[in-house]
Amino acid sequence: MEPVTSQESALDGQGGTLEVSVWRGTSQGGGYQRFEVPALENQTILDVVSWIQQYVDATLTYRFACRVGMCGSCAMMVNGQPRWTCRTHVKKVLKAGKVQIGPLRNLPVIKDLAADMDPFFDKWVAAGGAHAPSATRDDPIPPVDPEDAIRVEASAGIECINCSICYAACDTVAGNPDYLGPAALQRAWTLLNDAKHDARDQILDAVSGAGGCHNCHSMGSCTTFCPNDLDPMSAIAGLKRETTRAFFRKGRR
Amino acid sequence: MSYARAHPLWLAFVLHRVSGLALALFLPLHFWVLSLALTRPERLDQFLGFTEQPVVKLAEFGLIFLLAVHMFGGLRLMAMEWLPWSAPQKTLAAGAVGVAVLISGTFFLQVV
Amino acid sequence: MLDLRLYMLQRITALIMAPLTLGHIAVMIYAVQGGLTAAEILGRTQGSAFWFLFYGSFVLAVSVHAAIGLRVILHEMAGLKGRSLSVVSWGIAAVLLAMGTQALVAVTWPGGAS
Amino acid sequence: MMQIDRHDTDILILGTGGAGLFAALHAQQSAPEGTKITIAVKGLIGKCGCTRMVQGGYNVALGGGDTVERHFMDTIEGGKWLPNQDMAWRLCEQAIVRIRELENEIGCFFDRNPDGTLHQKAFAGQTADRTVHKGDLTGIEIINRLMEQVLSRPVEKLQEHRAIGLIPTKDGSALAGVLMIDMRTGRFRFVRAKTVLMATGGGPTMYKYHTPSGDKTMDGLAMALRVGLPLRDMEMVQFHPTGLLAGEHSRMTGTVLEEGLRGAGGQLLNAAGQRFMFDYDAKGERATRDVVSRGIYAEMRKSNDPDQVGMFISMAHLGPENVRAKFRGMVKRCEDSGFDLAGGLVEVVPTAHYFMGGVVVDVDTRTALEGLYVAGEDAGGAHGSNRLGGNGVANSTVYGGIAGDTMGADIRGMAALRDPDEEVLAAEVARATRPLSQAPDLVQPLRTQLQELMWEEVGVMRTATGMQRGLDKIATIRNDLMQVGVAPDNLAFNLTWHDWLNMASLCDISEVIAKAGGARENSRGAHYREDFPEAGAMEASYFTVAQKEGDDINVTREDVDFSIVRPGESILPEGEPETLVAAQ
Ligand SMILES: Cc1cc2nc3c(=O)[nH]c(=O)nc-3n(C[C@H](O)[C@H](O)[C@H](O)COP(=O)(O)OP(=O)(O)OC[C@H]3O[C@@H](n4cnc5c(N)ncnc54)[C@H](O)[C@@H]3O)c2cc1C
Ligand code: HEM
Ligand code: SF4
Ligand code: F3S
Ligand code: FES
Repeated sequence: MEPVTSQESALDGQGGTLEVSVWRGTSQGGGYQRFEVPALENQTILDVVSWIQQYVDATLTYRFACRVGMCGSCAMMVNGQPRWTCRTHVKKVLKAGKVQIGPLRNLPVIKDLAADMDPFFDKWVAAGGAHAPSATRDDPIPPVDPEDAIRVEASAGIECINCSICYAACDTVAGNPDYLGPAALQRAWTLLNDAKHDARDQILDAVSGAGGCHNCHSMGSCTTFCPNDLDPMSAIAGLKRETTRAFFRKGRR
Repeated sequence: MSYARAHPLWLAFVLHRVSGLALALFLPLHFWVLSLALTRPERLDQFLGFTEQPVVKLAEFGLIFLLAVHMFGGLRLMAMEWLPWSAPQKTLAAGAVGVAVLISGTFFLQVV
Repeated sequence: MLDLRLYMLQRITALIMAPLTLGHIAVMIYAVQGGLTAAEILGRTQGSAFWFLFYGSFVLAVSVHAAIGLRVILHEMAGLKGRSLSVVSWGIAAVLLAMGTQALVAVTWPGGAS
Repeated sequence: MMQIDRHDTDILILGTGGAGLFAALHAQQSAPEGTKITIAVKGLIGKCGCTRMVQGGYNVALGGGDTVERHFMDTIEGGKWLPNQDMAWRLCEQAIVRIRELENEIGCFFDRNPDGTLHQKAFAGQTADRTVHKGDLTGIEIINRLMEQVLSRPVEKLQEHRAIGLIPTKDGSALAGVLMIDMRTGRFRFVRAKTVLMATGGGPTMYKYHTPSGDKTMDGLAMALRVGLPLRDMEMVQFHPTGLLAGEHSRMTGTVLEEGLRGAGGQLLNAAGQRFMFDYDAKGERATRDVVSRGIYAEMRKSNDPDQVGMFISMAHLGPENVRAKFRGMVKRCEDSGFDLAGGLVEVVPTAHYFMGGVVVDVDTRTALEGLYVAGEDAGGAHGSNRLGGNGVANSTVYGGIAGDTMGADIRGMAALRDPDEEVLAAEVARATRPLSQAPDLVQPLRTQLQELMWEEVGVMRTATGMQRGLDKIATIRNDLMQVGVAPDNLAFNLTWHDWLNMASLCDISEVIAKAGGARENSRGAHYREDFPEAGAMEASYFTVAQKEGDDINVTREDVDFSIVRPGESILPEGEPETLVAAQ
């Protein structure tokens, strides 16, 4: 990533407008439509999309909430790459004054740039991604050594904002609709390493089925594109390692 | 769109898949040729003679090269999956294997 | 469509094949360098229990390994799934095993062609 | 007229912030077997709202010298004696249970000390290290874990369903259900429920600079106002001193640069490159939010260069590498939008952050309307005139849980669903469809005008004349909005229609803010009157209550009930130190 260190105009020599193609359509199909958008300083892709909806085409649909990379609801394909649009500066992606924006890959489209994220979250749950308590609100909070190797491993993926960018980047997901995908598996890995989690054996089962971690080809696109610099690929490798270990412990089942 | 994913790990995956696929297509052929030794020895000799031709020879060696690529790729993959190395270590290992493949490959091609 | 069992099978067969492949390549280099002819090679392998086991395990392993590998590719790139995927995968394994066995016999059975 | 889908449930929850999600979990635990629970939310479950955006953390007294009493006293004094004391007490007391629930049952990872205990730090205005956190992304951790729990339970999920009207029964004695728009299809859906929790999270996004997420537009309070409920403390808008200034067209503008930057020694500079905060307060940049906000605002006024809007935050003197390491997330966020926080200057402005005002509720979240409960930022009372950093998410999770428990218990005594007043239902549909029969026009310029005027006239510093001007302008803008149309041919996921509805809610509540601001003739906490700069006698503290009567908004004053502690007194034991926080 090239650091952006100054505030100079994003668009020197672009003649003041951006040529933006935006995907329009529904689950029934659609195509790209071109818009001219005034080029401004400090402009993000989300700003570009918002401007089109607010000033040119009132029916353009997209999704955002937090505006600062915390909620993970604004991800789209920008020039073919999955990105969080609220934190993607136009300058970073502009190619000869042009940019192409489409709905997130590997998920059904609802309308225009808004994808249906349900399959992503269904898989999050299917991977065993919800904490199972080993204590109650009446018990004291257990001490946890922050330097403990297992806690460090668990913490590595904790800051996932479930933006689905890794899911969109992964070609295995594209080819294998049952594959749980990087984010859900990373969550499973975190829970497997969470000393407080009470259903650790179930996790190994949940990630060993037909859509499980063993489908991952270590393509690493998840890790390459994660906007939060998380590393789902290594988390998935961890799951493969633990399931392999369990396989030899238990013998063939 | 493919440039979007053109990063080293993805390319390694593609290489592994292409080599695996090519091997899987080539292997039955190889088996068939060998089995000629049993059924029609003279055809085998013919064939082996045929393989002396440079083009065919190159193809054969290409396939052996593929086998090496696929094998090292597979070993790299299993190392990534099972050995709890840090990311830089894995990159190093993959790099080292890549270099090894290259050297052994060229060496091999030189010998024959 | 890989579950833990297929995954393990594919990795185990890969691990079996790795030394075998290296061995095979080494033999070939040695043979080519030594200027051995096909007949000379066959003369050494035919009737040898060692080479029978060597190539036999390779044939077994590769049939399983390649069938699983192609199964994944067929699912991801050709959209095959369910029964048809299983049938095709088993078919591939069977064909490879059959052809491999034939070659194995030719190369290592005593009294094969020389 | 548009067709309305009818739908029934037992317990309906609006919103999936800390309050909504906790209510769903607790309702499931406390309601009788077979109770149907439905969650309806304007965005995606757990991905919208402000709880997710919580950075600093969660206030809870967990010993080490800190006590519920101390937390309570800080809350009352921070709120300048205006909080409802019973609510504040319950907040402080239950926060302890809730944090254990979050750690033990929900599975949150909060940061630890080397000895394994929870790490706690102090926000400005606290007398103990009290704030539990997960780095500076505490909200993501809390909401992700809650979201998983709710997603994996058999709760009915109506995502991208926007509530637009609370529909009472014919006699007006109780709530029958909620009218919403299924945003994805653009169709109306009326959901009947025995109990409804409103947890739509307020959100002062009618200001030119604001921090809350884009889905929050005061819909809940506007609905409560229309159904005739009393709203309290409506003049109390908290400004965060350091919002990013990235230009009017950018959604990044107004988003928070975290408090910790100033805590760590960050300096505020004016255009001439000089520090100015010591002109306003002896604590300089480390003074409380309201003080620093006013300092920046006053300094902005002095500047007469139209191209120079905000002030600057500077960190470079602490060493760019050091800053980069310590505030990695913030530095990266600024970098993504084109600013160099570690080594350069970043332009900042005060930004509307939190809304202390809200619906009048009792300590069990019940409202004056049977069947309606309110929790979280939509409910008024717990914070008085100022919310302490870290009390916001404690409030929403504590009271969300209480709401779930209360609804689960109350529902046992409610035999049947209630039938709606069809006239109100039709009126609400007519209100929402109004723009669809008018000539299409742009909504955004009106939003810009509203935000500009609220910032100028009803913002960080207020006067009677300014607020009156503000009221006039709000009326004009509302009239203009009523003339603006939205093309009706494609209502599926039509954001512009929702922008129009957002504007309607914002106009309604802006008016209440300005009126309540006029009714408070002193300066307390977040509310600062240049024409009444004194705080007034604490013993004579009153809070404002706004209610709609006919087409008018009436604002009255009610005396604060000092049910636990009186001004000048303390419930801390004799001889307790003033503060437990080591001086910086
Ligand atoms: C940037 C930022 C940082 C903060 N940091 C802290 C902090 O460090 N510590 C702290 O204690 N507090 C902090 N707060 C305040 C805290 O976030 C809030 O006090 C608290 O989270 C509010 O919770 P809630 O559940 O009431 O509302 P929210 O979490 O905002 O949730 C509201 C929900 O209602 C939904 N909704 C809105 N309108 C409708 C409608 N019409 N129909 C259906 N659903 C609707 C929304 O989509 C959302 O799901 C911060 C706030 C912000 C903005
Ligand atoms: C010699 C040692 C070998 C090793 C170590 C090895 C290793 C591997 C591994 C680890 C995989 C899994 C790849 C993934 O999941 O992404 C794989 C896939 C595959 N292998 Fe091998 N293999 C070997 C030999 C062979 C041979 C001889 C063939 C051909 C007959 C073959 C054909 C395949 C195929 C078709 C795949 C599927 C590729 C894919 O999924 O992309 N392999 N191999
Ligand atoms: S791992 Fe990264 S890319 Fe994937 S969902 Fe989480 S934050 Fe997004
Ligand atoms: S991109 Fe996909 S294949 Fe594995 S390493 Fe990441 S999940
Ligand atoms: S809008 Fe929340 S991550 Fe972009």
